[in-house]
Amino acid sequence: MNWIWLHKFASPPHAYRLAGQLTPWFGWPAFLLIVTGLYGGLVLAPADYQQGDAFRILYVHAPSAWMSMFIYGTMAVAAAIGLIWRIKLAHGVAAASASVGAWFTLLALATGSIWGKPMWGTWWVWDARLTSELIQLFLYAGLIALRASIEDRDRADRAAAVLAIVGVVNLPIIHYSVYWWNTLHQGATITKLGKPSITGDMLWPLLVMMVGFTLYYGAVLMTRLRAEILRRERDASWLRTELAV
Amino acid sequence: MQAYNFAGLSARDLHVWRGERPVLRGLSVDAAAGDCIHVAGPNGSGKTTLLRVLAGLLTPEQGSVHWNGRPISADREAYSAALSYLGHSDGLKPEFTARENLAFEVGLRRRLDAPAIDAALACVALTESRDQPARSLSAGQRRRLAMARVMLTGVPLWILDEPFTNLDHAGVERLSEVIAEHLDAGGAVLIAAHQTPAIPRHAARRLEIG
Amino acid sequence: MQAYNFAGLSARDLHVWRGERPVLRGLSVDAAAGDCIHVAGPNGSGKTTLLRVLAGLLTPEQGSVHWNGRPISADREAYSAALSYLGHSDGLKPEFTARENLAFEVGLRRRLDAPAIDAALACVALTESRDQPARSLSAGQRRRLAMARVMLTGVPLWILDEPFTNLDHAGVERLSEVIAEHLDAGGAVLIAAHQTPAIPRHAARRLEIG
Amino acid sequence: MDRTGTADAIWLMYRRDLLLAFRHWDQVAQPVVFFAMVTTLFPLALSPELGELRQLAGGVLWVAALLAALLGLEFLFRADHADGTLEQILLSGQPLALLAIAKGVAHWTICGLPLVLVSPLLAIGLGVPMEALCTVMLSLALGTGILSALGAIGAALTLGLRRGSMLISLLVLPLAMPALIFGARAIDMAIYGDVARGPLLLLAAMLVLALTLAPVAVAAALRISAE
Amino acid sequence: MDRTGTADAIWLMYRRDLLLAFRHWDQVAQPVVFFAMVTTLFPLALSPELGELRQLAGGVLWVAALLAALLGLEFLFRADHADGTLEQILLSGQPLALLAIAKGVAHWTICGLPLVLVSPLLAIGLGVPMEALCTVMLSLALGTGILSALGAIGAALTLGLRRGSMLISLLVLPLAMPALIFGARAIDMAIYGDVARGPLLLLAAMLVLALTLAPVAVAAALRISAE
Ligand code: HEM
Ligand SMILES: Nc1ncnc2c1ncn2[C@@H]1O[C@H](COP(=O)(O)OP(=O)(O)OP(=O)(O)O)[C@@H](O)[C@H]1O
Ligand SMILES: Nc1ncnc2c1ncn2[C@@H]1O[C@H](COP(=O)(O)OP(=O)(O)OP(=O)(O)O)[C@@H](O)[C@H]1O
Ligand SMILES: [Mg+2]
Ligand SMILES: [Mg+2]
Repeated sequence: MNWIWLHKFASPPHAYRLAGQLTPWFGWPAFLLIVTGLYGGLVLAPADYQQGDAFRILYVHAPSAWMSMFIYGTMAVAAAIGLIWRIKLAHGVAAASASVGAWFTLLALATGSIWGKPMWGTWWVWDARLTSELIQLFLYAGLIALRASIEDRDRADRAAAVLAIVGVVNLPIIHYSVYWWNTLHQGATITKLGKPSITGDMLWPLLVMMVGFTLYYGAVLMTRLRAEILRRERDASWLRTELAV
Repeated sequence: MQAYNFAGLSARDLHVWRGERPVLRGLSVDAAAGDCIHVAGPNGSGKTTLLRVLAGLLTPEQGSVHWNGRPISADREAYSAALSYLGHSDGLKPEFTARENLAFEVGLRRRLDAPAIDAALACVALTESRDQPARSLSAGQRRRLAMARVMLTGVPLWILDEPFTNLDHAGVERLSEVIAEHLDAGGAVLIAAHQTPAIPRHAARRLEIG
Repeated sequence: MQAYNFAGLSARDLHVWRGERPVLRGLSVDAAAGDCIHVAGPNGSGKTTLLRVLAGLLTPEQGSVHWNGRPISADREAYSAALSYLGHSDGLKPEFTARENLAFEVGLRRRLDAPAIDAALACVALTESRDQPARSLSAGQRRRLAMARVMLTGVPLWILDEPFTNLDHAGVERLSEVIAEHLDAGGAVLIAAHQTPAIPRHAARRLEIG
Repeated sequence: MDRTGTADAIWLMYRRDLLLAFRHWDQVAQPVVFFAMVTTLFPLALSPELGELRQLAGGVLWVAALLAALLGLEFLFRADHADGTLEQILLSGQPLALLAIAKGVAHWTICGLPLVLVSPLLAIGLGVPMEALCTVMLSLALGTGILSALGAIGAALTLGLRRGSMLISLLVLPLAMPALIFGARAIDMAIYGDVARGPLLLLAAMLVLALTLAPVAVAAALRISAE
Repeated sequence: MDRTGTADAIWLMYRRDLLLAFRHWDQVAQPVVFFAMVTTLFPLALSPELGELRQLAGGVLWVAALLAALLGLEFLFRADHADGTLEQILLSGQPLALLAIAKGVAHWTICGLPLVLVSPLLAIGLGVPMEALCTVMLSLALGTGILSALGAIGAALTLGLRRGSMLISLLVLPLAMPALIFGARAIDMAIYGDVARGPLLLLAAMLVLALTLAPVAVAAALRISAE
């Protein structure tokens, strides 16, 4: 049943217009939220009692780290839909997500290690969460590399889809094993120190930032989608009428 | 000679894109028992593409391929088991001898014994180089070996992409005769070729594309 | 059209063994300016082997190949620079486009500019797929591209192993015409083929082996 | 004419790949030699300041095995793809997932098993005590199995692409890291005399999971790559 | 019609190989990512303590770089061999040894140089102090150069064999051992604050030697493999 609805929704002309209409509805709120979030985080929120202002990078770090996982999930689901019901649009979503996700992961890593310098006195420690974030970056890298290595777009889509699904099955295993590994060598203590005990007026900018980032992702997705549709529907008749306007 | 019974192959309104450009747009084919279809067309017109779609190696953007009335996607295994495909590449293991190549590749599909293999090799005149690794066979000898594989599978539907390439006169005649016998037995054959194949006792139906 | 001047190719009493068995035993060939030699013989008779020996890719157990009176082993580079070889395999980079394939492979031998390349591509009717990676070209299109490479090198001696494979009628005629022009210009051509090539204005001398 | 039973087909495919491998018997030795080299290489590169190797044994053995197994992977399907026999296999009318298992197992027999068999020697070379050797072998046996399964997916996906081996590593290494962690850990525990049941059980669980999921993924990937 | 000058031919060959590599930008990134992954494997397999890792840093970095460089090697000639372009190159009438150099240098630009450039990041990850970073880069620069030269020989010899990548490793690794030892040593010394002139000079000497001998050997090997 539901996939009939899916097909209808995913009919290129419909999706193209919808994406076009939605873009601003994602874009502007994302912009506003991120601005307020940053303002709240960098200016309004009180300095952390033990970390001083260093902790403020959390407002970029945590949301991007969170996005890195959220996007991988979305991508895997989209890939599965595309693979099973042969809906190219879903592949479009997956394709668009991969690079965005990779960038957020990179951002989490970068901000994290910038944070680590004052906190732990070194740019990098093999803390469980950091390590699993790093492995996640590798997963993204693999996906992007695979996609880019295959010329035929259709094949690239489906190959990447298989990989994304395999990856999402493994993700929990990876996270679990890394934590287990880290707690074995009492390295975990590191993360204990310096985690700010988040109070209310520290928390709301964080949440605002998270919502902002998510919306931003939505906006990017929509624009990337339209590009994908344009590329895939090349000489479709509806496009000619659509673009003639 | 065994007689096959099958309703036949029918492809409806196939659309296939390769890269940025449409190769097949709305093409239809039908092949019943005893049919020999000659797929003709200039270089790059889409013969190989069509044959690969019919063999189920390539899924068309649009359109459907039916075997005995059922879409081939419904039961890939059953369909594959009913056809034998010979592409531009011979599909031989360079390290294996002629005999081993047949033993393994045909063995996957049906039980067969050494005599059957040697008979097939004799039929394509490869008897004296049957224990030579395929790597060291000449282009034409390799093509003959690939053809022997098709013969041995004993399936109703043959899909041959330029099977006469690299064959000498004797080879061409031998192959035509083999195809004729397959048709006599009630099999169906699709042949992509630039010259009209001269099949004894049978007239090839010409399918012009591009 | 440039005129070549060269004394010619002459191979004396070639003996070549492949594996356990002799393929060429005491064979001799001579090719002077304007000669078109058709190497004929059944599958596995040794055509490819002979051509590879003449191209200097294979060293015979016995016998010698002379170019302009000097043994080719004396100065490999000079000899290689004077010949162009087309084997069973097309020798194209799958990931390079048609244009790039020519630019690099021919570029190694002589200076040439984009117009020259496009002209050659137009000559083999590949103009509209000239920016397509060779991998995605059809079998015949690949053969045409390989042929364009031979044309562009502008060397006196062409050694072609079944150049007409996979070509459609138009392609065969085009190629024959190209060969004819090369002969007019005083070049020499050796062709291995199963059908006698119909070269306009020139009679191919038949060399039967095996 | 009677069709070949699925069981026979699987067995045939297995024999075929083994035969192909032994045609170049030297190649069968390669993963082992590579394994041995990396293991011996590593101590050479270490600074003399370091205490005894023993603490590193687990990690070194596993990293070496991981890489040795990875290098072999590319050849799981590539040759078949290049010479067109893969198409014939796809069209053989046998269930592809099962044939994939056959090929995977064959690959393990060629690349994985030998590693397991020589590992005790190298382990001793790294100063691993006798009583830990069977844990070493067990953890590597499970690990190489997981690798062959995961690797098969990578190999099938990267079929016919340039730089296959490199790309495969990129796809497979992240997925294989859990196995690495537990495997190396199991050896460490054994070296320090504890019972390594926990990690080993986890490895076994991963292997089961991989064996159930991989064939389907591989079959799908092969169909995609053959287009 | 004027023949291409040797210099032009070399330059063209160099550009050709670069273009082939950059045809997919990601493939240039692959050795780097592989390098990064292998480096991550060790902490996972050994221990997350930076203190302990620091002692291993030199060895780990070098082994990882060695393997990354090796993996790329296979593609130096194999693709050309497979699609028949190698024959065309042999017949191009240009001095083969020089073309070989061009290909070797191109390979280093693609596989070696990026490793050198990212090595500081990974070194930091392994707890290498800032002031040792330039030694790290220098030793790896020399090392990857040596590897490309040695590797080219291996690649040419193993041309057309299945399992090329693995066989190459087996041929090249022993030859590369000295480089590995001195390179890793240099890094260790730098980590402990000494000046690493000695090992570095030795590395430089090895590089010069390799660069003079390799091209001839490669040319010979290529002719053999092409028959
Ligand atoms: C390369 C360095 C780092 C990486 C890759 C990293 C990774 C992550 C990840 C994946 C998350 C999301 C966790 C979740 O959503 O449950 C996160 C959140 C967080 N990280 Fe980091 N981190 C790094 C460095 C740091 C440092 C140095 C600190 C502070 C000393 C820190 C403190 C936090 C906090 C407070 C959060 C949000 C609250 C929470 O989820 O616990 N991180 N980081
Ligand atoms: N390495 C080898 N070992 C044994 N026999 C070989 C080897 N290489 C080639 N041969 C044999 O040498 C003979 C000549 O091969 P060649 O390719 O020259 O034939 P050909 O005339 O080109 O045939 P075709 O018309 O099919 O291309 C063949 O019979 C082949 O089986
Ligand atoms: N991946 C691709 N990208 C772009 N074009 C492609 C791709 N694959 C095939 N083509 C084009 O599809 C067309 C059909 O190719 P196909 O091999 O079916 O032709 P063909 O009829 O078999 O030609 P030939 O007679 O030479 O074998 C060709 O023009 C080819 O250039
Ligand atoms: Mg074709
Ligand atoms: Mg021949």
